Amino acid sequence: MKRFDARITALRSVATGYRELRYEWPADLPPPSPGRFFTVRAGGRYDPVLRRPFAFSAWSPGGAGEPAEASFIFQVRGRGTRYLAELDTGDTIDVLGPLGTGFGKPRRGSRPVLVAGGIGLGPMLYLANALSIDARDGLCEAPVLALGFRTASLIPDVAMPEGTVICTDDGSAGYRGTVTGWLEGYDPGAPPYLYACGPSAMMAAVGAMAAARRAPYEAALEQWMACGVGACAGCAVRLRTGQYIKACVDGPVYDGNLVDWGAML
Amino acid sequence: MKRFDARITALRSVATGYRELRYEWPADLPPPSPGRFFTVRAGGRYDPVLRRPFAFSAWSPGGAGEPAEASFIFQVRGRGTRYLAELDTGDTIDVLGPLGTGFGKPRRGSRPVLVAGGIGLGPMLYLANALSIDARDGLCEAPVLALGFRTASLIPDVAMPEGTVICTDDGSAGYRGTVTGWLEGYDPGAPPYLYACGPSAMMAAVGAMAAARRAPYEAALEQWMACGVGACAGCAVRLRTGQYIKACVDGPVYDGNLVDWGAML
Amino acid sequence: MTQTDKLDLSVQIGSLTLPNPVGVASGTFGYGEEYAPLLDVNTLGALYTKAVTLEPRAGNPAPRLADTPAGMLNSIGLANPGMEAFITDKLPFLRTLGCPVIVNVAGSTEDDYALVVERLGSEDGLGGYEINISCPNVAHGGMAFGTDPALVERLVKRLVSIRDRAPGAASRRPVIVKLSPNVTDIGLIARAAEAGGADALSCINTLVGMVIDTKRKRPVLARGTGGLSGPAVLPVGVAVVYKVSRAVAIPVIGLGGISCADDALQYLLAGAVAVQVGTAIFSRPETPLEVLGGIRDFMEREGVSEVRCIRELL
Amino acid sequence: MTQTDKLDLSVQIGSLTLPNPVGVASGTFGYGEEYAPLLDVNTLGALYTKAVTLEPRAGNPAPRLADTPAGMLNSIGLANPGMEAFITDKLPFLRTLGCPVIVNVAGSTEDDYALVVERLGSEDGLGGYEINISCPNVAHGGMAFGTDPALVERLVKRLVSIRDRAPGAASRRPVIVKLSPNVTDIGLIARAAEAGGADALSCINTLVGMVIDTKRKRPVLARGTGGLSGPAVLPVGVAVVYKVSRAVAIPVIGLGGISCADDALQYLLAGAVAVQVGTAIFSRPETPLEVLGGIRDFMEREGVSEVRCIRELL
Ligand SMILES: Cc1cc2nc3c(=O)[nH]c(=O)nc-3n(C[C@H](O)[C@H](O)[C@H](O)COP(=O)(O)OP(=O)(O)OC[C@H]3O[C@@H](n4cnc5c(N)ncnc54)[C@H](O)[C@@H]3O)c2cc1C
Ligand SMILES: Cc1cc2nc3c(=O)[nH]c(=O)nc-3n(C[C@H](O)[C@H](O)[C@H](O)COP(=O)(O)OP(=O)(O)OC[C@H]3O[C@@H](n4cnc5c(N)ncnc54)[C@H](O)[C@@H]3O)c2cc1C
Ligand SMILES: Cc1cc2nc3c(=O)[nH]c(=O)nc-3n(C[C@H](O)[C@H](O)[C@H](O)COP(=O)(O)O)c2cc1C
Ligand SMILES: Cc1cc2nc3c(=O)[nH]c(=O)nc-3n(C[C@H](O)[C@H](O)[C@H](O)COP(=O)(O)O)c2cc1C
Ligand code: FES
Ligand code: FES
Repeated sequence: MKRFDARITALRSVATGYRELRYEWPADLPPPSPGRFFTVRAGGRYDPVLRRPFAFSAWSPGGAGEPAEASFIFQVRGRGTRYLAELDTGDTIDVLGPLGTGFGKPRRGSRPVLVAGGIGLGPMLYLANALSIDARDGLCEAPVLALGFRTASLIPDVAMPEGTVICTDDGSAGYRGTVTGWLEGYDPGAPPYLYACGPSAMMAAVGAMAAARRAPYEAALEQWMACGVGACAGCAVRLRTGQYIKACVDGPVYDGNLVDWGAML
Repeated sequence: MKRFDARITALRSVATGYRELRYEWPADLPPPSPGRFFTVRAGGRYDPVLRRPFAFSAWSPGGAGEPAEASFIFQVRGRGTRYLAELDTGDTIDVLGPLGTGFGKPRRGSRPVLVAGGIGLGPMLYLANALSIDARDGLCEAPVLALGFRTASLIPDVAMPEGTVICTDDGSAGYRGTVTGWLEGYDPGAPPYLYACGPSAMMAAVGAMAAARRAPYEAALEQWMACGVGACAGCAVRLRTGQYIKACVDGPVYDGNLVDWGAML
Repeated sequence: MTQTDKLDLSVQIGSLTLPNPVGVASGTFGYGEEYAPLLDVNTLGALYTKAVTLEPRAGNPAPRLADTPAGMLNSIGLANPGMEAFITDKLPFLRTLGCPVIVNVAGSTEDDYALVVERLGSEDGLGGYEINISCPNVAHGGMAFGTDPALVERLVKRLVSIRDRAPGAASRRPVIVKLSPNVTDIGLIARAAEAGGADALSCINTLVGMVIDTKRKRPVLARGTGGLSGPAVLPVGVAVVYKVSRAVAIPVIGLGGISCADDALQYLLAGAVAVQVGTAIFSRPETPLEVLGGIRDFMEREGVSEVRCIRELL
Repeated sequence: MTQTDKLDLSVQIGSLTLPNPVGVASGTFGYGEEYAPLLDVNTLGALYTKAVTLEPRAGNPAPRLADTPAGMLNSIGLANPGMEAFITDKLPFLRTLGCPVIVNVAGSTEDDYALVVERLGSEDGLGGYEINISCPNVAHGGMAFGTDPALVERLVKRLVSIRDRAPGAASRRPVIVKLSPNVTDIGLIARAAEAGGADALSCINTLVGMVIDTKRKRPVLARGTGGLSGPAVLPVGVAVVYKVSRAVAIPVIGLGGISCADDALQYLLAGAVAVQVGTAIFSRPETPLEVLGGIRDFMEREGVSEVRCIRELL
């Protein structure tokens, strides 16, 4: 973990309202694993005060004189992300990371089923790519990545791993319906190991299915954060046990079967 | 008076820490006279809250399809001016103006003596250029513009009217000493009509001389402003009479012989 | 979906109907003339004048303004031409306006307030009084009145009874009491004003603040402290309005830090019936009209046809 | 010009000497371990821990954070592992630090506070207590204590006498009382704490604020209101310190909105002997060290060789 000023190496639009930003990764930091995140100062000296958290969507080692690069995909929502969207290649961003606890490995022989919607795209892409390698190495079955969109024009222009399932609410591409609708009818052919990141309603629906099928479920949650390092207790998430744990260090990935989805909605 | 978004047509460094910025002037506004000013939003949505005031340093009518242009010269001081200094040609600035009451005309037959230091440069240049035309038309004697600098490297790279006197504290260019020191020994050869804009100490010294010589004295003052249009009473300046008048509408140019220089320092 | 032309934007403050909920705050809009070239004053929901006192006041020494993070300090000190000059020099223009004009009244003693309300009672062209018991920038009166419930109730009672005795329509002008956030329990003060007969409350006036110039090693403001306003105080104002609108039955007018429609909607959801835009006018004079436009959009989007029903959405 | 190595940055708080005036504020720096990878905790003037209460507290429901203009709201609700877990799990690390550690103590009743101070009196490795009578985010205790002078005096007197009876050096640990700005006259509360025997005061805790999510039409914070901190409150804190440091003879520690050396210098000029950096650490963890560097630069520039003399420049 480190705070550093990172040079932006690429910033491009990948879909309506979505950008991919790549920046130089310091040589003395280890690569971030899928599900981990960083925070960035997204504005001037004062405003906003809170750093904005984003999950990694890719990491490349560089080499041959080229620096390593980290990437993330973000949706332009409010002033912080608007600020980021207006930066240029060569500008610097103030990064604090890598933070948090990422995704765990699926059980041997199980089928990783990755479900993403909206801003969950980035971390799920990163995880799907990592698990494809694990599958090649025989550590799990080939992962399936299911992505949900309102309509075809929102499908991002990014490389997707083989076997990605696209769902659109209006049927303009791929499966017609929600990604959870698709999941309902899907036969994984092996014990499923569920991963999800996206809107709370989607996460909760996947949670219900996981509970019904008694499947392991790792859920990456979005929660307001202040420090990002476990110092402020601002990002607390309530578990079914009534206990609060910190999204920034214990998360952002949780055992979805322990999350109190009712309290999240 | 109008609030408008103006396109920047030129922004360049004219001396260490000084910039000249030119922007498009709306066709439906009259040209601003010397000594008048405008305010600009110098930052994001919130911060700073107060618009920054600047005096015009030039105005050109444009024509042949070219828009009219207004100019100002500013010193980079704090966050507002730093923000302005980082803009580019083609960016827009949010301008409110023209505001305030500018300089009066010198008495017929008198010699306009213009004294400027620091950020007083812009309005005095503009006034000197205007009075040179008046002098050609026989309305007054040829104006003398005296500019004071700490050292030669601070002399701005701008066109100066004929007869401009340069003073440097260290003697690295022109007269060695302060502009008020120069003024002390200067024989105008006609009844002087004094104008000044710059640091308070300089303005007060010129005030003392004006009083001693019973010369008319128009002084342009710097005063914090909020509304710029006379609505808030935030910019009040205390006259010798004990009365407060508003720098933004009654000023920023005052009868220097009425200003309570003691209260200004 | 609701049609724009069907929206009911009117707001009731005692017997006064405001055409829409967006007014301009006292002290930030002078007496209306100054900003008239920059926005159509007639389209405002209400114009709250700079404070009027019995005697003319020069105000505090300069500097009177300072910048703060997302805010500003002022120590104007109720500079104003005094009641009589207000009537002769300012009121004629104000009478020509199409929007309700509410006079902000201040004083050093109870009698000061009483004499101003009494005298203005015989002038027409005014929509109501906003009693400023919350100015942090004067040595006597001002905020001192606003921190003691017993004083507040007594003062308001007296002003209400003077208002009641005024001739004609002036006897029905609402008395709005403007509260200071610089108190331990604003609910107490609010209830005191209500008990005194206030028709409405305005919350909030400025917070006490100071900026020190570390180069000159002295406070930026000649008077030391000043009143903090602007976006920085928005969450303070919203919390106060949420609390006060639940403590009293009379309408609450919300202000403090409003710079866009979303800010105003926070106040309306918190329980305000109307809002005022102050400091933001300095940054961007068109703010009040933009705020009003954004409130309309919200009402259409949410299918709320009466602005007074916005608070029920929370 | 003064030489950096000749600068005396030390600050006296009762019997405790802080190596320099820049501490980190309670609640923004956990118990020290969390930020240790990001800045050298040993170089801090003091570390004020997150509040410690008698029993463990889970804190308030989420969301607990909201963004505001140049500030933020929190409603953590004193979430902490409780006194015993603090001693077993947090104190060992804190004891390894080269900087004084001041425990922020909170409670719902006077007994709560008393039991914590009593128990901690038998533990070494602590520099002092900061008594939090000003948290706006809990239903009982917290701010309620901080608004009544008689309660404040009684509570402080009791804690001071418990401290006095502690074994060894613990009997000389300073009792610092942390005040709330959410009061009508903070001078009264400050004098009550002084009368109770406080060794120093910390000003300010957060202001009460609220943000409403206009899309979801409910407050952003689950608990409704929260505590406002960050640059937005800087001028409020400076005004409070200016006032309080003139109302009492004991040292005042200034905080609220400090994000750079200039902000800290405003507090020191206003009369504070030391400062704390809070929210700004979230934006930029190195802020405390940058602030300290800037204070050194100022002292050299101004030819002030002792940090405690900065206030005399005003
Ligand atoms: C661990 C984690 C990983 C994330 N990864 C991604 C990602 O890969 N791509 C992506 O587009 N978004 C991601 N987000 C969400 C992203 O942080 C917000 O969209 C962003 O902060 C919005 O900022 P804004 O200023 O543009 O919007 P605002 O209008 O200020 O806020 C919009 C919404 O964003 C959320 N938000 C804002 N600030 C924070 C904060 N400090 N902490 C938590 N939530 C906040 C809130 O829900 C808020 O209502 C992630 C969030 C978390 C907690
Ligand atoms: C009528 C008038 C004309 C001016 N003309 C020029 C000019 O032609 N060129 C030029 O360089 N400067 C001019 N100034 C000064 C200019 O406004 C300040 O230098 C500028 O506002 C500094 O802003 P900042 O944010 O960079 O600095 P900050 O660090 O925020 O402020 C630095 C200093 O600038 C002054 N200042 C800042 N904001 C205001 C404000 N709203 N009103 C008045 N003073 C303020 C204060 O004295 C402050 O201490 C003029 C000022 C006035 C009142
Ligand atoms: C320059 C200035 C002058 C003010 N004068 C008055 C006044 O005369 N009477 C009054 O009741 N409030 C006065 N106020 C307070 C405002 O009306 C308002 O309550 C406060 O500024 C908070 O709103 P804002 O953040 O939108 O400005 C003044 C505020 C400013 C900034
Ligand atoms: C997330 C958070 C948690 C806090 N927790 C405490 C606390 O436990 N005890 C306390 O006395 N103050 C607490 N505070 C208040 C700060 O210590 C400080 O008084 C306040 O934030 C103002 O300073 P700042 O603007 O520099 O943050 C907390 C503040 C924040 C932002
Ligand atoms: S964000 Fe501070 S503890 Fe998680
Ligand atoms: S700046 Fe408002 S009256 Fe001059």
